[in-house]
This record gives sequence, structure tokens and C-alpha cells, in this order.
Amino acid sequence: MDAIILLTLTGLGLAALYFLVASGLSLVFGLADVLNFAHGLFLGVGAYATWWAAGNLPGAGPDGLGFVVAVAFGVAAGTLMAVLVELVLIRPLYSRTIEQVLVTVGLSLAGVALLQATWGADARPFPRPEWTRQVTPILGAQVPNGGLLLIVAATLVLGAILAFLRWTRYGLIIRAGVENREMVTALGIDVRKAFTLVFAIGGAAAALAGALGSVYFGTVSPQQGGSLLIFAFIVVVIGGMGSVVGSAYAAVAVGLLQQFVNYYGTSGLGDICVVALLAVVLLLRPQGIAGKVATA
Amino acid sequence: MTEVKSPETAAPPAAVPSELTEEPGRWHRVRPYLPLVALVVALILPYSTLHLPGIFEGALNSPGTLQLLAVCLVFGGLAAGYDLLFGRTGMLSFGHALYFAAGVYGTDILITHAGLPLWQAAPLAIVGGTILAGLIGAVALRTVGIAFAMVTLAFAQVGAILVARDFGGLTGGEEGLPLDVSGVPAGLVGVANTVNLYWLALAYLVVVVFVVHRVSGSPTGRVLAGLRDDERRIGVLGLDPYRFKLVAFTLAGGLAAAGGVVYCLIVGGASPHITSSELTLSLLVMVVLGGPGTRWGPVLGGILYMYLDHRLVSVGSSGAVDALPGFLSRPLSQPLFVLGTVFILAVYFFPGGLAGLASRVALLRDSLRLGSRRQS
Amino acid sequence: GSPQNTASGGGDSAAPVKVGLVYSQSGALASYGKQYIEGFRAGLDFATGGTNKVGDRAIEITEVDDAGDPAKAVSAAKDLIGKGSKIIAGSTASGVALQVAPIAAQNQVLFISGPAATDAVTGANKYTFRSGRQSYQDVVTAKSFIGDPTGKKVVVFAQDGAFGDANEAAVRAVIGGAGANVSAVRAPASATEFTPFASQIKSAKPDLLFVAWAGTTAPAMWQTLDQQGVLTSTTVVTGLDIRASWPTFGAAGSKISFLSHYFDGASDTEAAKAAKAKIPGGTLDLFHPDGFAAAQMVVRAAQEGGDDVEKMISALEGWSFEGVKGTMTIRAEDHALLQPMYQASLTGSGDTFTATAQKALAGDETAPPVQAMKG
Amino acid sequence: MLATRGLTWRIGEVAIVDSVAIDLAPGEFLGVIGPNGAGKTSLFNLITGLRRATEGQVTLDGQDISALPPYRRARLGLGRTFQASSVFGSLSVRENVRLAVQAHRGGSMKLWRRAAADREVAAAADAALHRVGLTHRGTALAGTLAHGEKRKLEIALLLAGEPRVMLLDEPMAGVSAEDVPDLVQVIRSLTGDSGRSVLMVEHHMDVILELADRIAVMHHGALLACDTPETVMANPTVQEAYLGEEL
Amino acid sequence: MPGSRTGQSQSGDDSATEPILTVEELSVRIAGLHILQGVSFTVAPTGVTVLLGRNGVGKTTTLRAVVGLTPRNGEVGGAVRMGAEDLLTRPTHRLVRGGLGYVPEDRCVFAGLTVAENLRLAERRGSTPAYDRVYALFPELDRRSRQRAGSLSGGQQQMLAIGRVLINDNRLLLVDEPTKGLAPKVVTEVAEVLQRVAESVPVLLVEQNLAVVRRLARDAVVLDAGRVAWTGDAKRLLSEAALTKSLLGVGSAEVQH
Ligand SMILES: Nc1ncnc2c1ncn2[C@@H]1O[C@H](COP(=O)(O)OP(=O)(O)OP(=O)(O)O)[C@@H](O)[C@H]1O
Ligand SMILES: Nc1ncnc2c1ncn2[C@@H]1O[C@H](COP(=O)(O)OP(=O)(O)OP(=O)(O)O)[C@@H](O)[C@H]1O
Ligand SMILES: [Mg+2]
Ligand SMILES: [Mg+2]
Repeated sequence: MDAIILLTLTGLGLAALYFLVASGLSLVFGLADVLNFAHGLFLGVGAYATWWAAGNLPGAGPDGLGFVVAVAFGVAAGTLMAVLVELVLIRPLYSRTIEQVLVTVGLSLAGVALLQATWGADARPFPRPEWTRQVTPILGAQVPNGGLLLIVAATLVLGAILAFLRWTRYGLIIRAGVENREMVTALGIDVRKAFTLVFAIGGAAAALAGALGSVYFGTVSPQQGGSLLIFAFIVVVIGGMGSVVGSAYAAVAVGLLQQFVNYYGTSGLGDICVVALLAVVLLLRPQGIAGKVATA
Repeated sequence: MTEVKSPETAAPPAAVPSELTEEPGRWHRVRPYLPLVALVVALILPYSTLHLPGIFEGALNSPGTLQLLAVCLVFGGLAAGYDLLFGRTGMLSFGHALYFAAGVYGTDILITHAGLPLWQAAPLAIVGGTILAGLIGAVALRTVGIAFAMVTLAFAQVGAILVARDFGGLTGGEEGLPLDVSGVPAGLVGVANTVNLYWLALAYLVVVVFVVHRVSGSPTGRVLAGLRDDERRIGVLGLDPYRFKLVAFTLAGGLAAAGGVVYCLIVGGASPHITSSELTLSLLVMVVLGGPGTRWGPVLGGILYMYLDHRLVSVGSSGAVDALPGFLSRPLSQPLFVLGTVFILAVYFFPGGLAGLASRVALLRDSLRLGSRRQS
Repeated sequence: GSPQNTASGGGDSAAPVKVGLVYSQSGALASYGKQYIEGFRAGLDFATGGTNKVGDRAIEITEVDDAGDPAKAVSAAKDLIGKGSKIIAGSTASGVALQVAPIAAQNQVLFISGPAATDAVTGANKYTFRSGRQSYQDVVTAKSFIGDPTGKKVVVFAQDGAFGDANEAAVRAVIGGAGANVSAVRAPASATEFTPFASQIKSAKPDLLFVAWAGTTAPAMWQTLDQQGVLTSTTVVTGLDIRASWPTFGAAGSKISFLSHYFDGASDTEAAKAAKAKIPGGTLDLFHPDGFAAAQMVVRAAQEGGDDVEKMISALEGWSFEGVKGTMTIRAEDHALLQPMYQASLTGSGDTFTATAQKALAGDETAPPVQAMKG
Repeated sequence: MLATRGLTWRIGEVAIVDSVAIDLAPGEFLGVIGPNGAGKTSLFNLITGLRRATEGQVTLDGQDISALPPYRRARLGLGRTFQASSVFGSLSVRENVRLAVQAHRGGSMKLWRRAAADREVAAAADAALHRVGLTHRGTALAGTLAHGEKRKLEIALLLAGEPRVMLLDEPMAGVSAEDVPDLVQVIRSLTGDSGRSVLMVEHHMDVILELADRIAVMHHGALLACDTPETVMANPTVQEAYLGEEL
Repeated sequence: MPGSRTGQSQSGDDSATEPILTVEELSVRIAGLHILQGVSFTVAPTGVTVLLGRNGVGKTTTLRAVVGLTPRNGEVGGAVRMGAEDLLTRPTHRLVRGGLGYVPEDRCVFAGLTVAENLRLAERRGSTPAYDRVYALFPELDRRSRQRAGSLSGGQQQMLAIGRVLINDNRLLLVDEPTKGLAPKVVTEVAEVLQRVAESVPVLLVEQNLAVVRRLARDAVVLDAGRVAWTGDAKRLLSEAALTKSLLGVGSAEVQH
């Protein structure tokens, strides 16, 4: 029994991590129609910036409020990076989908190599509050606090993104802009600003995922973002492009599936099951669980 | 209108298939012979002791240079084959690496584990890769657009996982599987015979270009070009889009598998790198770098990409880079940094790819000529 | 020119000895590669008495980055061989070592594999040697932690793929062969959440847990094992990786018994002192000895063999020398490199950890079984 | 020739097309009119198979084609144009038509033949282009054509397929006044004595009146009337719901 | 050819008032094609000015150049002024916010958004959206406000495209073939709407339906192959048979309908 509770809760923690990574990706992919392969880089930037801040920024540190400051700095760095990327690299290429994909691929190669050139290829210990290393006993299961932290963070991020889409006009503008940028402009809206904003939010979400993911892993390394990205893509696609709620469902499905299959089945089967789930979902419902058009 | 736009989001930048247009112009006479000239140059290359410092490590006929060129040629062919899918039919597959890998591992396993001679292993691997592409295509083509890209990616991912899992020690897992050369003709083994591998690669490239060219200029090619623009329209004209797409997908898969066979011989083994989705992405980069849907663009793109991929590694470790100040030399010594930067720049400065360069130059020339005429 | 042009070896006696080093300067294993080359330079200096010459022939080193990609390594090796190198060394990654080895055999040049740990390099062919340790030696060292293995329960926790396979097989052969009851828990290398595996291990209640895990997810794995109480409930053995990775063990570090190929302070030989003095930073690490030994072997081969690869091989086979780790012996039958291995413990916190040697095992104590030479 | 029986397409509870029964005799020209949103385009989609009907059948020469995919129906001689021009934007105008000709003549699945060498296809394509007056635009990319030119190209694509039943969805929309008579001429020549039938949606009443043998009126998905032009025009409901007062 | 064909600038009775829009020597090249070759005309501050011409002469290109929507690979030369401000240097969204409404030729409603969302998107900051005006004109839009615009019929989409602009108060409307594809009854309605709109806002209209032109237009500009072929009083253009025939290629009988 406690094995099931443990697997469920840690599976949800994993799902939360996937969702954190996928949410920004989904937003950018679904709304701005950019398949952002550099998302993993944003993750890395967020993680390294947090790591750097905890060691060097006055007021920041690995514990308590200092840690919050460090994470905030990381998120700010990720946001800034995303905004710059949008302004400099993506903006001139709107409506040239493939070129955008390529630029983000190029960027992720170059960016990750740059991280590696600066901080080395090896994993570095990540500063984090002591309590994140401990476990909380829940119904007899020793549930890692890091996982619980991820679950809380993912829930907050989900709420924040939904609120943004529901209560502001930006969701509307962006969805319209993806269909026909020109026409949005012709309605008197500076669509470029809206797209930059989407990137900023995507970057912030990625950076947060990077920082919290590193807390969870205990280390930060240049390749980390990239390895999470493939699952994030799967989550985004299963959930339905652009649907943040869909991504949340998909993340839970993928996280739990992986966790249980890994425990009860043979190793490696978890990954194959996830890929199979993707293929089945796409063949039955090519638009994903929540479909292409969704307000949230 | 009640018809909702098809979700095909990722159609490549449009280019008119050159095979389908009879182009006028002054180059008209010379142009058909240019590829021939290039081929002749490629054929006599191994006889030249010319040394191009900075471009190649050794003389043109040194094994190192020939090996590098052979790898480049294979990827030129691979990119041309991928372009049949992407540039000419508008199908964005993220799993093309799978069929290439099927060729590589197929050959390697058949020779090394099953002990077959090359002349049996190679056709089997190619047929196997083609059938695999046909089967997966039959399923994946039920979806379109990004969904199609993701389904192909998913299948390729399963392939990658299977290779990494190393069932029954068949694939060698992450360490790869060196080729047992006892099943390979002696002429293809050993550094001194690198030139034969070069010729093999060249032959592969020529075959692929010829096939792609023929197919694109054929009635089927015309349908494929139409599919790229508007699939629904093709249906209303009385043609089954699914069948045509499946043909293109299978054919491209077969060409990739053949490339795999050649690559396996050149590299002398298989390693899991080639199953990764990054390979498909780099194929995409090659095609776009060169110019999708053009005859020579993807070939040039593939050759150039592979060349840079290999050469940047040695540039990165060269003394010139070390001499630079730390903030420059450190990133520059990361080949991936340079490669990534190069193709970001390429996307910006060569829109339409290398092949687009020619027409842009022509445009410039025309407008200059027009300008001067107006003045006189 | 001709299409089959390869530079001839350069028989004249004052021509430099060309040595090609193909290893990872970039990519995931770049830091292993860095240690290797530092070690190599120090070793070359040591073995030639600072002259970098064998007799009156200078040793000319060409370094090529393979970025961990066998295809690039093969290209580089062919290029080097084409230009007349009779000796190739390097191979940070096992995949590279396995694919370069046949190239060496096909072209009859000497290949001295580097940090690549795969057992398959040993006995690959008569042209292939190794300057580092192999997985089997790790496992034998691990075995030394449980005394008499008869009837003991041993669990291997390893990642999927060849690295894990090799380790599992070695444990089954070495510890299982000695009477222990071996079972395995395997996890995908891409796994990010380890609770299911930790639970499986815990419920198996082993006497010894052997962990073979490489890559960036290792810290998360250790933390999970720690959180689920695995580390305190049994003896856990794993290999000690490079120094930079030590802090990532965090609190778990002091609860693990380490087997070690090498760390700074594990030995105090002449070679170790020389190496320490020569390398940047002055602190030895995991793969410095591999580079150092490679240089020693290169010098020996050049000295005894001149340009004749067959002679080089017979000069190396059975050769015993004093390396950084102590006495190293190249076993003639399969070119395994017999060398001391260490038991170690880790203490410290934050960013500062120190490893202390608990015990050194001599080369013949950890000798792998003799392989038949394959080619 | 073409007949529908109880053809219905529902989305949820709403019937977009509501048990429509029409009969198209060989050589007949049937005009379809109706307010915007009446379901005319939807009807076309059901007939050509782009949408699956919820209920009812479509028969062609007595054969039930309701279950066939669009391309099978097209091969049986069903051709159509689209309300929103749908041409192959990255191909030249001439290639567009050649593709249509080739699709019709068969032999599209020939991977090893040179397409450009097929003089018959080229000639048929040029003839079709000539008929709609686009010969001078032959080398332009179809995607860059002005709106009216695309409409003409649509018709050329249709002509190239030599269908026996043609469905035209507002062919005149956006065509400049000067060109309307020519296009009317082209469309008229489609039927003639060839025995081909035409189903045409059009809001230009003068065009409809000039061409149609009978007029079907759709309203809220259902067939309101289907009769001779005179009778239909005299129908007060049609007057009120569709024509409104004269401009 | 009649002598009045070329370069005649302004006509009409109240030419005393300043034009709201002045287009001077507008030239557009796209991908090497010289599509507009020096187009000059003005739009009067009241009423409807209609832009006529065969398919492909450059009517749409003209409108798009005015709102700054020439494609990236195009070059624009000449000048377009609204009052004193030069329009060519300003980005589209600024122009539109400044009161330049544009109804594109192919409707361009956002297929994935609902009708209500399409309208909401058109709201401009700082002005109250006139939903009642729109819904009064097109009750259909009110009824279908939750339907996805992509599934609207062609005519309904056209209503939405026009309604979207009318939500705001504009200084000048550019309307490209608004009656294309509309049922006769709706054509009449749209014409009425435009007529009413034109009472308060000047309209530059591209239209093929000559009956509509006759009803609405005060001034006419006829384009031919990228140049202005004629400008003047629309009534005169449509009533003089020779002029109609030579410029529009139709007999005046057809114009009378
Ligand atoms: N997918 C859909 N979802 C909901 N409603 C739809 C869908 N497709 C069509 N409709 C509705 O069905 C009705 C019929 O549309 P259709 O396009 O067939 O009209 P039409 O008669 O061709 O009109 P028009 O003359 O304006 O082109 C319209 O009211 C439209 O809004
Ligand atoms: N993006 C483009 N690239 C190349 N040519 C173009 C482009 N846009 C328009 N053209 C060309 O410019 C010319 C004028 O087009 P435009 O759309 O302005 O005509 P129009 O007068 O609006 O015609 P219609 O009445 O058919 O709408 C056409 O010949 C068209 O082919
Ligand atoms: Mg319609
Ligand atoms: Mg127009």
C-alpha cells in the first residue's frame, strides 16, 4: 500500500517537473507557434543564474529568504534571455516556421556549448535549503520534500498562466496573431509586444523549472535542460498544442505511467510506454487531449 | 468558407521544383553541364596531391581528407533524400534518422553477428529499412503537420531506446558495434583503401541525386509538389494523398537506409549517435541551409554541414584559437558553439539557403544591368 | 598523385616519432579528456627525462578532438594513420575505443586506449593496448568490501545499456562466482525519478549494493537512495568519480564505500610526485594516471620498436613499469593492464570533500580473467 | 446523374444541411442560391466527400458514393471549385493546370517518367488556360496571383479534369465586371451539348438567371424550392429571405 | 481615348475642402515586379471614393500600401498623407489606432477565435466599443457570437470583417470588396451600412459590383496596370457609355444592372 502512495506522490512530483518544463514550451509553441528547441537552454540559464546568485549575489543564498532571492534572480535571468532571443532572433523570422525551429536549434547548440565553456561539462552541486533534501512521512511513505515543492510550484504556475490567459487580452491577441499577424496589426494592435510577452512568460516558466528541477536533482549541468526537453515535448503534444491545462493532464499521465511501469515492469519499459502513449494519442486524436484551440 | 485551414503548419518555404520548370536565360545552355563538371572534379579529386591548407588537414588524396569527404558526400545524399520528404512534399518528419540507423545497424548486425558477406547484408539492410519506413509511414501518415512530426519522432525514439537497451547484445548499446571486416571485401578495408570508400560515397550521392531528380520531375513529383501546397485540393482532383505521401516516405526511407549501408562501411561500425533525433534535426538544418526543394541546395547543405561539423572540432583545438583571450577562446573551442552560431547566421543571411544565393545574385545583377541601361 | 597515397612511415632515424592522440576535448567527456592529456604530457616529460625525445628522435604529438563521437574518431584515426602515425592513443569514450581498435588492427598500427573502461578493449586485437583500468577491476575492488561472499545477497543497481550490462555481468562473474547471490535492479539511463528503484532495492534487503551509475542524474539517484533509507540499511559500493563530482554526493557521500581507480593522495610513487609537479593545479585526479601511463607506453614502444609496430607490440607485452598508481603490468596474453586499485572513503561537506584511501589492492589481486585475443 | 437523398449534416443538434434531395439530370445546369450561411458550401462538401454526411446518400449514375473518400468521387467524374480559392500556391499557373490534367488522365504514379515531356498533358493544360484567359500568366506563381486571377485558375483546374458533374462555388465572386461576361461564356461552354451537368452556387443573380436551367434555393440547410428560374424568382419567400429589395 | 484620362487630380463639386488622404506617386515593387507605377489620387473628406479596375491591376496593393502592409520583400516609394502626417513611415498598428480602419479583401477573420473574440480583439484602448452599432447592422453576429469564425459561412465572415472595423470610430475606412460573396439581400444591406457609415467617415472602397458603386460612390479612381487611368466623378463615369466601356470594359446596360 505505502508503495503505491509513494509511487503516486513521487510520480506526481515527476509530473510537476514535466509540467513546469512543458508549460512554457506549450505556451510558446501553442500561442506563438514557435517550436522552441532552445527551451532547454532557458532552463539551463535559469538554473545557472540561480546557482550563481546563491553564491555571489549579496542577499541571496542557499537557504530561506536568500534562496527565494536566488531563484528570483534566476527567473529574471531566464526571462531576460527569452526576451532577448525573441527580439533579436525570432522576431525577424515570424511566419517562417521552419527557420524559427532552426534558429532555436542553433541557439540551443550554441548556448549549451557556451554554458559548458563557461562552467564546465560536469554537474555542480546546487545550493538548496536543507529541508528540500529531507522526506515527509505520508501514510507510511517517505515522500521527498523536493517532489512536494515541485507539486506546489507547478500548481501555482498553472494557476498563474490560466489567470493570465483568462483575465488579460493577451491570450486573445496571441492566438489571433498566430493565425494572421498582419491582420492583428491591422486592428491597431502591436502584436510584436504580445509575442515578446509570451516569450518572456515562457522564459520565466522555463527558468523556474530549471531552478526547481536543479533543487530536485541536487545538481546543475549544461545538458540537464536538453534531457528534460524530450519529455516536455511529449507532454505538450499529448496535451494538445497550446493547451496549458492539457499539458497538466498529460504531465500527470506521463509521470504516473513512467513511475508505475518502472516499478512493476522491467526497466526502460516506462519510457517506451510513454512514447507508445504519445503515438496512440496522436493517432486517435491528432490534435492532442485538449485540442488545438483552447482558451487556456 | 466552412473549410478550416488544414493544420499543416510547417510547410517549407516555397520553391518551385526546378525539375518542373523549363527555365530560360543565358545560363540555359551551360547549366546542364555544371553538375557534370562537378562530378568530373569529384572523380579526379583522389588523384590530386594538391594541399589546401586550412581547408583540409592533408593533401586531397590523403586518407584523412578522403574519409572526411566521403562522410560529407554521404550526408549530401542523405539530405537530398530527406528533401524529397520535406522540401518537395512538405512532410516534416522528425524521425528520418531511424531509417538511416536501420541501414547502418542492419548492415553491421548482419555482417558482424550473422556473418553474412556484404553483398548479401547490404541489400537486406536496404530492403529492411525500406519496409520499416513503409510500415511506420502507413501508420504515421494518418496524422498531419506537427502531429506527424511528433509521431515520427516517437517511433524514432523507440528505435533509439531499443538500440540503447542492447537486446541480446545485438547493438552494443551506447558503446556501439564495430564492424567485423571479415565480411567486407578487402578493397573497402584499411586506410590505404579509403579512396574506395570515397568512390562508394560519391556513387551513393550520384544515385540519390539522380533518383530525387527523376522522381521530382516525374508525374508523381508534380503531385508531391501539389501536396506540399494543398492536400485537400489533390484529393478533389482525384488523387489519393495518402498513397502519394506513403510512396515519398518509403522512397526517402529506402534512400536513407542505403546511405546507412555506405556510412557503416566508411565509419567501420555503428554507434548510437545516429539514432538520435538530433540527426534528423541536423538533416533539417542541412536542407534548409542548402535550400529546400532545390536540386543542389540540400546536397550542398549536407556536405557543408558535415564538413563544418568535422572541421570545427579541429579548428576549436587549433593554436590560433588558444591564442585568443579567454572569453573568446573558451566558447570558440566548443565546436557546437561555433556550429550553432554558424547556422543561426546562415538562416539570417542566406534565406532560401545556399541555392537561393544564386537567384539573389542574379536579381542583383539584373537590377544593376537595368539601372545602367536606364542611365545610358 | 595516386588515389591510394598514404605517407610512408618515415624510416630515417632522425625523423620524429608521430603519435596521434584522439580524445574528447569537447562534448560530455571533455573533463576526462582534459585530465588525460595533462597526464600524458606529464608522463611524456617523465619518461623522456624532460627531453621529449627518444634517442635523437623527437616525439611529435598530434591532438585531435573526437567530441565523443566514434565517427569523428575514426576519421581522425584514418587521417593520422594516413599521415604516418604508427601510434594512436586516447579514446576517452568506450564507444570510441571499440571502433578505433579495429581500425588500428586493419592498418597495423599501435593503439593505446585511454580512460574508456569497457572490458571489451582488453583482448580486442594484438594491436590494441590500454593505459587505464577496466570495469572488471572496479568490481573486484568492490568485492573486497564484503569479505567472504559465500551466501551473501548482492544487488547491482545499474543503468540500462552497455555500461550497466558490463557491470552487472562483472558482478555476477566476480562476486556471484565467489558464491554470492546476485540480482540486479536496472533503470533507464534517462530516468529522473528513482523512488521505484530505491523501493525495489530496499525490499530486496541486500548485504551489498553495487551501484554503477554515470551521468548527471547521479546526485538525484543518491539522494533518493539516502531518503528511502537504503544507504543506512546496507553496505553500498560505487566507483569514485572525478573530484569535481564529489560535492554532488552531498550528505550521502559519507555513507558510501567507494572503490577507486585513482584520486589525489592514493599513492605516493615517484611518478605520482612527478605528475603532481607537472600538471596544472598540482592536484591529481581520476584520469591523470591513464594519460601518464599512455605516455610511458608510447615512449617504451618508440624506444624498443622504432618504426616497427610488431616490435613495439613485443616490447610492450609483459612489460612492467612504475606508473602513477604504482606497479603496472601489461599482461602479454590479452594486454590487460594490471594495476593497483583502492578502497576509499569520502568526508567533508559543502564544496570541500576529501577522499582517504582505506586499502590498496595490488595489481594481481584485481586481475581480470585472461581473454583470448580476438584479432 | 447526380442525386442526393435525405442528405443531412449535423453539428451537435444543429442541422447545417437538412435532408436535402436534389436531382441533377445529364446536361443540366442547376443554380443554387440562398442566404449566406444557408449551407450551400456545406452541401458541396458533403457531395464531394470533404465532409461525411450524418445521414442520407449521394449517388452518381445510380451508384452510391456516400462512403467514398474525396479522391474516389473525383475519379468518378465529380469536380469542384472552392469558394476560397485553393490553388497550388508555390507552383506556376501552368504547372497547376498540368497537375490537374495529369490527375485526370491517370499515370500520376509514375516515378520514372519525365513529366515535362508529356506534350499531351501540356497541350491540354494550355488549352484550359487559354479558355479562362490566363495564358499570359502561365509562368507566374499561383500564390502571387490577384484574387480574380485565382478564380479563373480555379476554373481552369476544373476544366482540366473534364469532370462530368461540376460543382462551382461562387465562381464570380471578386471577378471584375469586365471579365464577368467572358467567364460566363466559359461556364456556359462547360455544359453545352457535352452532357455534363453543373451545380453552381452564385450570388450574382444575373449570372444565375442567364445560365441556370433550374434554381435550387437553400435556407437554413433545407431545400426551400427547386424550380425554373421564373417560378423561383416569383416566390415571395425567396424574394424576402434572399433577394431583398433591388439595389 | 478620352482626353480626361490622365493625371487629372481632383474633381467633384466641393473640391474646396482639403482631401483626407493624398496619395502621390505611389510606387510598389514586389519581388522585382513593378506593381504600382506612380499612383496619385486623393480621397475627399466625406463620402465614398471608389477604386475600380480589372483583376490584378493593383487595387488591393494600393490599399495595403496605404495601411503599411506591403509584404516584406516589397519596396514602397512615393508619399501617402493623411492630413499633414506621412503614413508611409509609420507602423500599421499606429495608423489603425490613429483612426484608419481596414477591411481586407479576403476577410481575414481569425478562424480559431469565436465571433465575440474576434470583435473583442478589435476594441481599441481609450474608446468605447460600439457593439450595439455592429449588432444592429448584423444581428447574425450577435446570434453566433460563440461560434468559431472559421466555421462561419462566407457571407457571415464578411459581416464579421466589416463589423470588426465599425466597433471603433474611424477617420477613414479602407474597404476592399466588401460585397464579394454576399447574398443579394445582404449586399443591399452592406451597401446601406456603408452609405450610412460614409455619412460620418470617408470611405475608400474597392468594389466590383457596379450597382453598389453606383449607389455609393461619389468620386472614382480607375486603375489600369498599376497606373491611374482616370479620376473623376463616379456618376459621370457610370453614366457616359463610352467612358464606362473604355475604362471598365462593360456596357452601361450592365451598370444599370
Ligand atoms: N464546423 C462548423 N461548426 C459550426 N457551424 C458550422 C461549421 N461549418 C459550417 N457551419 C455553419 O453552417 C452554416 C452553413 O455554412 P455554409 O458555408 O455551407 O454556407 P453557405 O451557404 O455556403 O454561405 P455563403 O453563401 O455565405 O458562402 C453556416 O451558418 C455556418 O456558420
Ligand atoms: N506578394 C506578391 N508577390 C508577387 N506579385 C504580387 C504579390 N501581390 C500581388 N502581386 C501582383 O500584383 C498585381 C496586383 O495585385 P492586386 O491584388 O493589387 O490586384 P487587385 O487589383 O486587387 O485585383 P483583384 O480585383 O483580383 O483583387 C497582380 O498581378 C498580382 O499578381
Ligand atoms: Mg459558401
Ligand atoms: Mg484585390
